[in-house]
Parts: sequence; structure tokens; C-alpha cells
Amino acid sequence: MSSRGGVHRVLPWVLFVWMAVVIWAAFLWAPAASGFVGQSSRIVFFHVPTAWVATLAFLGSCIASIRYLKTRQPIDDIRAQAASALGLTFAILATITGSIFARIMWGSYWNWDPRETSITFLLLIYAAYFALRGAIADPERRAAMAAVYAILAFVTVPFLVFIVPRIYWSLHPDTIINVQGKMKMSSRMLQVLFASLAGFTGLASWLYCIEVRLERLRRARQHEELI
Amino acid sequence: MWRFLAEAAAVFVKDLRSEFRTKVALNALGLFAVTTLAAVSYTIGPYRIAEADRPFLLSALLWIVIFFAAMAGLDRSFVKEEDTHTAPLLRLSADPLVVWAGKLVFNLVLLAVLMAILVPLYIVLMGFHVSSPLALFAVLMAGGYTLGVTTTMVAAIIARAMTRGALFSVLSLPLLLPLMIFLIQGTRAAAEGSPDGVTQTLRAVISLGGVMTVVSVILFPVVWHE
Amino acid sequence: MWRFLAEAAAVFVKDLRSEFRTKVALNALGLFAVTTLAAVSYTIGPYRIAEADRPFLLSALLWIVIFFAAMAGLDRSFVKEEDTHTAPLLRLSADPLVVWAGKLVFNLVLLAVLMAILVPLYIVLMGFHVSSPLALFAVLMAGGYTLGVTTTMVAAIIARAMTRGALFSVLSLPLLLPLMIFLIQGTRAAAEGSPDGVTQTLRAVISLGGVMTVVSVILFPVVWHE
Amino acid sequence: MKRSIRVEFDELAKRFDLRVIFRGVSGRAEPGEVLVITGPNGSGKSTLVAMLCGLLRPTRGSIRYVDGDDGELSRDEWRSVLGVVAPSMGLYEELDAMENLRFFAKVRGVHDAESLCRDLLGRVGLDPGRKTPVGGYSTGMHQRLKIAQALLHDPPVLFLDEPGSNLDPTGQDWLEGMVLEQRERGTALVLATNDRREMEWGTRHVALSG
Amino acid sequence: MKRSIRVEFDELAKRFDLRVIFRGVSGRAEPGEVLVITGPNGSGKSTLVAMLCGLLRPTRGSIRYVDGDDGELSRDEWRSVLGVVAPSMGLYEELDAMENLRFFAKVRGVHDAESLCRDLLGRVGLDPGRKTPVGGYSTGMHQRLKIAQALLHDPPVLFLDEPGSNLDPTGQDWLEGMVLEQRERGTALVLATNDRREMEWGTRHVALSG
Ligand code: HEM
Ligand SMILES: Nc1ncnc2c1ncn2[C@@H]1O[C@H](COP(=O)(O)OP(=O)(O)OP(=O)(O)O)[C@@H](O)[C@H]1O
Ligand SMILES: Nc1ncnc2c1ncn2[C@@H]1O[C@H](COP(=O)(O)OP(=O)(O)OP(=O)(O)O)[C@@H](O)[C@H]1O
Ligand SMILES: [Mg+2]
Ligand SMILES: [Mg+2]
Repeated sequence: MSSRGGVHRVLPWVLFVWMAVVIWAAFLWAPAASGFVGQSSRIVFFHVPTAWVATLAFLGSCIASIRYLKTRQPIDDIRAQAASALGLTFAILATITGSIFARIMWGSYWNWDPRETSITFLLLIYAAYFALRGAIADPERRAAMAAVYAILAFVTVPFLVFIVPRIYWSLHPDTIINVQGKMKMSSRMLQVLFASLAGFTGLASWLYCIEVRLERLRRARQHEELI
Repeated sequence: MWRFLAEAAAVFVKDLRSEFRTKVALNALGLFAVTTLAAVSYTIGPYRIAEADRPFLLSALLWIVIFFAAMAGLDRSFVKEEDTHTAPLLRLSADPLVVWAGKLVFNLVLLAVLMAILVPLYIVLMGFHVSSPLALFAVLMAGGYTLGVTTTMVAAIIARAMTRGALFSVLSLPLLLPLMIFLIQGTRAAAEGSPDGVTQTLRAVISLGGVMTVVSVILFPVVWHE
Repeated sequence: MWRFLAEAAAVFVKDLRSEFRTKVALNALGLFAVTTLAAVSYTIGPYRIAEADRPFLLSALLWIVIFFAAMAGLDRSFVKEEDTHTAPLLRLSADPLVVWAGKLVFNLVLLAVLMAILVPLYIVLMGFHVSSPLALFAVLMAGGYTLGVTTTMVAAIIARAMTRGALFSVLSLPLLLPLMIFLIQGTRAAAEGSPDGVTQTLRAVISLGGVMTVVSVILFPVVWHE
Repeated sequence: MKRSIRVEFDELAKRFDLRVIFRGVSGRAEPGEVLVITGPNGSGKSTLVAMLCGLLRPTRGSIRYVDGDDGELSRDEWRSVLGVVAPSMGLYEELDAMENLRFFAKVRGVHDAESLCRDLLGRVGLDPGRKTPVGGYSTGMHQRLKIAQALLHDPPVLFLDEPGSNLDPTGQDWLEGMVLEQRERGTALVLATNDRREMEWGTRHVALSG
Repeated sequence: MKRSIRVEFDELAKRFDLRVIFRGVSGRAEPGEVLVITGPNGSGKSTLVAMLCGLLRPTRGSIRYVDGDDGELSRDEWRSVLGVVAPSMGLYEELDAMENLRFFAKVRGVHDAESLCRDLLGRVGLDPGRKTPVGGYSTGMHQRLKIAQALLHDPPVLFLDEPGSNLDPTGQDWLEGMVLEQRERGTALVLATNDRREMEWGTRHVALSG
């Protein structure tokens, strides 16, 4: 127990150093990519990881929801809730970074690019998820209904992320590993990008653990107040 | 199998009878659809939109009206079971999947009635030129089915919540958005007579509908018994 | 007079409470506005509408959305009183006009909140250029009021149609249709900055609203008491 | 002292869709008396009560509310002098008990609603502080709340349609006490019931034949 | 002969929103016996019945349906062996009596639904030919129809939550006869009631304290 607690105390510092290095590398070590206005390509190191983490969090919320429906343990509901909240937050960050990016690259903050719109709807879906939670008083029913909705939401996400942008014409860059399987970035850029991806994933996991603990405490306190 | 169908038919007939005697859902849905359609066709008129824009714009408008009309009435069957306290007895008497199937068919029939009235009217009033009516028909069928499956599931969820009116649209619309995009593209393709666009849409819509059906069949009993 | 207002306020507060039991659910209303709007702007947005078509297309869309919002929330208040059998006690406790006023205010407040969120967002998201915002504001106010009065009456009629046959709600169609047409044209005039069109609309809408108010005050007690 | 109001009805008949429920029913409820309406299920007791409240129009016959001093009341005035408990009338299930009572108190223009409602809830054995929506109340608790609702404005005419249904024995005893107290205070009571014990509270009777 | 099914429950507890309604309630209903559940209004009788039917999840404790011959039934099988009458459960008000019964018969897969439904309506004293929607039925007629609904598939387990409420004296006598007959035919009955007379029909008792 104590050694585990020790690891838990050290990890955030490791993460802190890692992220500091990533930020330094993103601005000073990696070269600016060709084909981008000025130094703007550096935003990729933050934009892509936030989008990635959001997707990961939504996946996590879906998995936790399925588990909840199987086990009916409140902890799984807490996990699903925390993951959705995290996903929502990072999706907002991806939108903001993308929007800044868009202003520089395409000339305006909002272009009705399919990526922009599909992420808007991702945001709306998970906002709806929390509206649903707010509208059901009974904790067990709330958990079950929210879990079902999270699963439904995750069913539509692939359509939103993968198919819709391919139907509409888009300004947005292809996925990194595109149809031809070619990497379009320089190796230094890729190194920083992957380091950043790892860093953001770590950051998100940390936030997730905190949120889960917090929510457990919140519920426990509510319990006490009402009794 | 036969037994399942007979029981689902009983649920469907029961809902249809009740609706036929009160007509609340039909009124809500029909009133919205007919009013918007008539108002839009009168103000936008058949001739004003630039020729090149027509297929897309008219497809988009058509689906906006259909989706919004669906939002106005399709949650009724579940919400009413809860409001009038008939749900518990139904839970104790019928298999959950029978209930799901019966309500789904009921919603599909409502949608079919809506479309059967709305679409021909729309085509005539708006001067919507459709090159391949058969393709349009296929898109409408597939789209109606997927719309029905998704809203039926969401209706089952919100029936157990406290704030229903706004929540139904809030929960359904974002889920339905990809569908709406596909359908608009497909309708446009049908109007312009491009078979490729139509098959692409049909593929996407049908797979979405298929996935939703499978997920509903798995999850509906959970929602229903909670 | 004060007493009338206090009683109507009680009906209003009661409806607000039962519709928005939890504070979080109130956010659902904002979310509803945003979702509806996003659904429309997403489908139409990426497409570049020809400059000349914009004013009336966008005006028509705006009113479709508002009308939808009005229908989605409003028609339930009376239907629910009948479904859950709370109507008889309300009939015995409250003055009919108090009930009417309370429900009307509830509907108007809902509409006002929705419009306050919807319209600015719509203008920004759709790039709707409005030449005279003040005129638009006037059209929205007058339109919102008249729409609210009309849908309140329609909702009461739909609720009674459960016992009286569906014919009634067909009768509300001729009420809603001209209103929608006026409103779309007035909004277009406001967007294009033609004062004549706006005043003409305002005159029509306000007189329609006035007539509807008078008719409601006279007819509501009849509809309400069987 | 509360107003003394007498409810008289004469040669009432009711028809639903060509089916005659009853005809030629007359009677009256005097202040300080209990008019008991009896008859088998479906004989028209509740229909008669609804008619006397003004919720249903009689097919034939007349109903008069007579104030001891001022003569006859107009139909619009009936509302303010009567209270009703009936199985077919529901309360707002999303609201809690206090919110329900407060609402009815306000639309009836009752003064000092807050303390009055608290008081009444205590009297019928419910907890005014409880925030459970009425939809989650047990049937007996529901019935108690309905009775509280009817007594809110201390009406001179009280219609009780199966008031004791779903009440536990303690509740039924309380109800009996309440009816006796109302009689003494000069309320005109109309009681429609299937319960043998409740029938005995009557001072006048109308029997419907079914 | 119908199946013999025993319902056992052990250490049941129910909490709504952190409010404990009851805890540690155990008992069983044997075929041919009547388990009576008593307790004041709001003590949890109906909640217990709903839990035994499978409509509500117990917060703690277990419920078992045991078939005399084949052992325990799975939760999905409960539905087909039980019938329920409860005040909180409504029928379809737009449909008439026959349409209601026919619907429940069909979703339960009952054979010969038509003649059976007619027969049952006659037994509970309703007119099968009557086309009035159930929303226009009197409360007692409504209650009779609910009882008919519960007997439709001749279930081996019968839950009766205040079955006599709103019934006229004749109806109550009929109900007593029905309960006795079901006992003789080996049905396991669970009766939740506030009525002193009905309490005496019990062969086992569970008292909730409230
Ligand atoms: C508001 C505007 C934007 C939004 C909402 C947005 C959103 C997203 C999302 C959701 C992803 C993840 C996609 C996936 O996982 O498949 C992504 C990836 C990416 N975005 Fe953006 N983006 C925006 C603007 C931009 C701009 C202007 C650029 C550069 C010109 C850009 C470059 C990229 C790149 C390079 C990726 C990585 C490709 C991949 O792995 O999929 N984005 N963006
Ligand atoms: N809205 C209606 N439409 C058609 N018939 C109706 C309507 N309301 C009542 N009835 C019929 O009128 C008759 C009397 O009903 P009522 O509710 O008055 O009976 P009741 O004496 O109160 O019976 P109970 O003891 O069961 O309460 C019944 O046959 C009923 O079906
Ligand atoms: N959905 C719910 N939410 C909150 N509380 C509930 C809910 N359902 C029941 N309760 C509470 O549980 C308690 C028991 O209710 P129940 O209906 O079981 O009582 P009962 O013994 O059947 O009473 P009665 O004799 O009045 O029928 C009550 O205090 C009730 O308010
Ligand atoms: Mg009655
Ligand atoms: Mg009970």
C-alpha cells in the first residue's frame, strides 16, 4: 500500500516534467512544417492530442457504461460519468485549438468544415448525456439510462468522425496515417507529436483518477447529508 | 417466432387504436408538418431559388421538416404509458422485445403516414424535380426506418425521466445528425439522378439503421425494466 | 386585478415546476435551442446559398425552428392535465381565465427564453445579415406573442380533441398558416431593410394577435369547461 | 362562522351516449347534515357528485346552491364554496405535497397559505417537510393529501366521493372524526360511498339503483 | 391442475433516495395459502408487492419463485406465472373492456382469448358488449376489470394489492368467494390490504411497521 502510494505521489511529477519537455520541444525543438502559415503548424502538437484524448475518453465512457449495465456497481457509473466529463472538456479544447488553427490557415474561426461540425455534434451529444443525468432523480435509474445513452452515442460517433467528413468536401487534413499509408511529417515533428500524445494521455488519466475520487467523495457526502 | 409477431402485433394494434381515438400524436406531428410545409412553400415559392441550388436546398428543407415533425410526436407512445400508469402492467404482461417491436412498428407507421402526405405535397408545392423517384422512395424508406429505430429508443429513455418535452429533441437530434446528413445527400443524389450517391447513402443509412436495431434489441430490455 | 395576476402566477409557477423539476433540467432548454439550431445550420450551413436567396430562405428557416420550439414544448401542458386527470380539480379550483393566462405566460416565457438563445446564435452561425435589427426585434416580439397565443389555444383544443374528435385541430391550421407566412415575410423585410414590409407585417401580426387574444378569452372558458 | 349553504337538486337525469345512468333523482344537502349517496358500482354516484359540483351538466333537472341569507348562488360562485375529494381527480405527481397544496391555496386566493398548508398536512398525517414528489406517495398518502386539498379553504359545501378508500384503520377513524366536526361547524356534506360503515354517518340518503 | 409455485423472500430491504422504507422482511407464500401483508399507509405494502412481482429491485435481500417439481424459476419466467391487481397500475382508458382484456390475453399468449375474455367479464359483473372506453368506467367497474385482467391466464401466483377498494358490498362478497376458490385450486396468494375484513382471509401474515 505504501509503495503504491509512493508511486502515486511520484507520477504527477514525472508527468509535469514530461509535459514541460513536450511544450519546450513543440515550440523550440521541432521545425515548423512546410505548407503551413508561419509557425502555426506547432499547434498540431496540442490540437491532435486533445482530439485523441477526447476520443479515448468517449471510448472509456462507453466501456464503463457497458460494465455498469453488467455489474450494476456504482463505481462503474462514476467512471462513465468522469470519462464523459473529461471527453467533453478535451473535445472543447480540440475545438478551441482547431478554431485558432482555422483562423490562421483558412482565414476564419468557423468555416462549417465537416470536422468542425462533427465535433460540435460530439459536444452536443455529451452535453445531452449530462442533461439526461440531470433529469433523472433515482440514482440507479439515472445510471442505467445514462449508460444506455452513452452506448447509443458511441454507436453514432464512428459515423460522425469517419463517414460524414468523407461525404462532405473538407479543408481538414487527412488522418496522419492516410489512405496511402504515407507519413507526411518530418521525423522530429513525429517524435514530438507522439511524445505529446503520450503526455496528454497521461495527463488525462491523472485527471480521470482525480475526478473519479472526487465524485466518490461527493456522493458519499451527499449520503451523509441526507441521512 | 409466430408467437412473437402475434404479440408484437397486439401491442401495435393497441397503440394504433388508442392513438386513433385521441389523435394527440397525429395532431402534433401533422399540424407541424403541414403548417411549415405550406408556409415555406408559399413564401419560398417554386421559382425563386437559383436552379443550381435547388436539389440540395430542397432536400435539406424536406428532411428538416420531417425530422422536426418526428420530434413533435414520436415520443408520445412511451410517455403516455408512463403518464397514465399503464407501463407497470405492460411490463408484467409482455415480453420487452414484443413491446419494443410493437412500438417501433407504431412509430414507423406514424412516420410513413407523415411521409406519404408530406412528400408528394412537398414535391408538388415546391416544384421539386426528382430524376429518379424510385431512388427517392428507397432513400425515404431507409431513412424513415433508421429515424424510427433511433427515436423509439430515445423515447423509451426519456419516458423514465422527469423533463420530457425538451429532452426528447436534445437527446435525439445529435444522434440523428449523421443520419440527416446522409439523407440529404441521398435525396439530392436522387433528385439529380446520380445512382452512385444514392447507393452510397443507402449503404450508410442502412448500416446505421442495422447497428441501431441491434443495439436497441440488446439495450431496450434494460431501459424498459429499469 | 392583483388577485387575478397572483392566481395566474400560481398556475405559471406550477407548470414551470413540474416541467423543470431539477435545476439541471433547465439547462436542457438552452441545450434544446442550441441543438435545434445546430441541426439546421449544420445541414444548410456548409452550402453557399446564393446571395439573393438568403433573406427569405433564412427567414423561413428561422421561423420553422421557432415554430418547432413552440410546438415541442407547448402542446403538452393541456394534454398532460387531461392524461393525468388533474384537469377536473383545476377546473373546480381556478377561474378559467386564470388557467388560460397562466398557461399562456408559461408558453410565452418558454418562447422568449428560446428566442433569446436561438436568434442571436442563428444570426451569427448562418451569417444572416439583418439590415434593421430593431425591425427584426419588433417582428420577433409580435410574432412570438401571436404564436404563443395561438399555440396555447391550439393546445387546449388538442387536449379536448381527445374527447371531441380531431376536427378541431384541423381548424387551427388556418390560424397558424397566415401567421407563419406573415412572419416569414416580415423577417425577410427586416433583413432586407424595407420598412414598408415590416410595418405591414407588424400591423397584420399584431391585429392577428389581438384577435386571437380576444377570441381566446371568449372561447377558452368554453373549451375548458367541455 | 362559515357561510351556510344548502345544495338542492331536483329531478336530475344523466345520459351518456343514449345510455341513461339515472333519472328523476332529487334531494338536498343542508348545512350541518350529511347526505349519503349509495348504490352499486356504476349506478352513478360519482356522476351525481360531479354534476352537483358543476363538472358535468345534467341532461335534465336543476341544481341550486342556496345561501341561507342571500339567496341563490350563480354557477360561477359554486367554485369558491365547495371542496371535493373524488377518486377520479388527480394531483400533480411531479410536485411534492406542500407544492400541491400551496398551488391550490393560491389559485383559490386563500390567505396565509404557507402556515395553513403545513397545518393541514400535519392534520392528515403527512410530513410537510418531505420533498418526495406525490407520484411516489402510497395510495393512502395520496388520499390523505386529496382530503387536505379539499379542506384548504374551509368550504361550506364538501363533496366526499369514497373518501375512506385506501386509508388505513387509523385514517378511517380520523376521517369519521373530521366528518363529525364538519357537521358541527355547519358544513353541508355530500358523501358517496360503498362502505357500510361510512353509510351510517348519513342524516339523509339518496339511493341509486344501478 | 395448475402449477404449484411458492414465492419466498428473505431479508428484503428497500430504500428510496436514502429513505429506508423497510428492512429485514422475510416470508413466503405457499400454494393454497394467503399471505396477508398489513401495515399503516406508507409502510411499504405496495412496495413489497411490486418487488415480489419483479417491478422493483430490492435494495437488499432475495426473492425466489420455486416450482414444486422443477426448482427455481428465472426472473424472466416470473412474468408468465403471476397475476397482479394493484391500485397504482392503470388500464388503457381509450379502449373498452373487451379490447383491454383481449390485449392482455394476446401479449400473454393465451389461447381462445375471445371466449375467455367474455366469460371473465361476465364473472366480474361487467358487460362484454359495452363499447364505453374504460376511461368512462366508474372506479368500481375499473377495479373489477383489473381483477379480470389478473385472472386472465389463470396464474399460479396472484398478487392482490387492496383488491376490494371501490367495490360495492356485492363485489366484496364476490371477491371473498374468488379468493377462497383460488386457495382451493392451489394458487399462492399475496394480499396487501388496509381492510379489516380482508385481513382475516390470511393464513400467514407479514406486518410492516411504517
Ligand atoms: C475548428 C477547427 C477544427 C476542429 C474542430 C478540428 C478537429 C479535429 C479532430 C476532431 C481531429 C481528430 C480526428 C480523428 O481522430 O480522426 C483532428 C485532427 C487533426 N487536425 Fe483538426 N480540427 C480543426 C482545424 C484544424 C486545422 C485548421 C488544421 C490544420 C490545417 C488541423 C489539423 C489537424 C491534423 C493534422 C489532425 C491530425 C489528423 C488525424 O490524426 O486525424 N485541424 N482535428
Ligand atoms: N364519460 C363517460 N362516458 C360514458 N359513460 C360514462 C362516463 N362517465 C360515467 N359513465 C357511466 O356512468 C355510470 C356511472 O358511473 P359512476 O362513476 O357515476 O358510478 P359510481 O356509482 O360512482 O360507481 P362506483 O361505485 O364504482 O364508484 C357507469 O356505467 C359509467 O360507465
Ligand atoms: N418512487 C418512489 N419514490 C420515493 N418514495 C417512494 C416511491 N415509491 C414509494 N415510496 C415511498 O415508500 C413508502 C411506502 O409506499 P407504499 O406505496 O409501499 O405504501 P403502502 O404500504 O402500500 O401504503 P398504502 O396503504 O397507502 O397503500 C411511502 O413512504 C412512499 O412515499
Ligand atoms: Mg364512483
Ligand atoms: Mg399500497
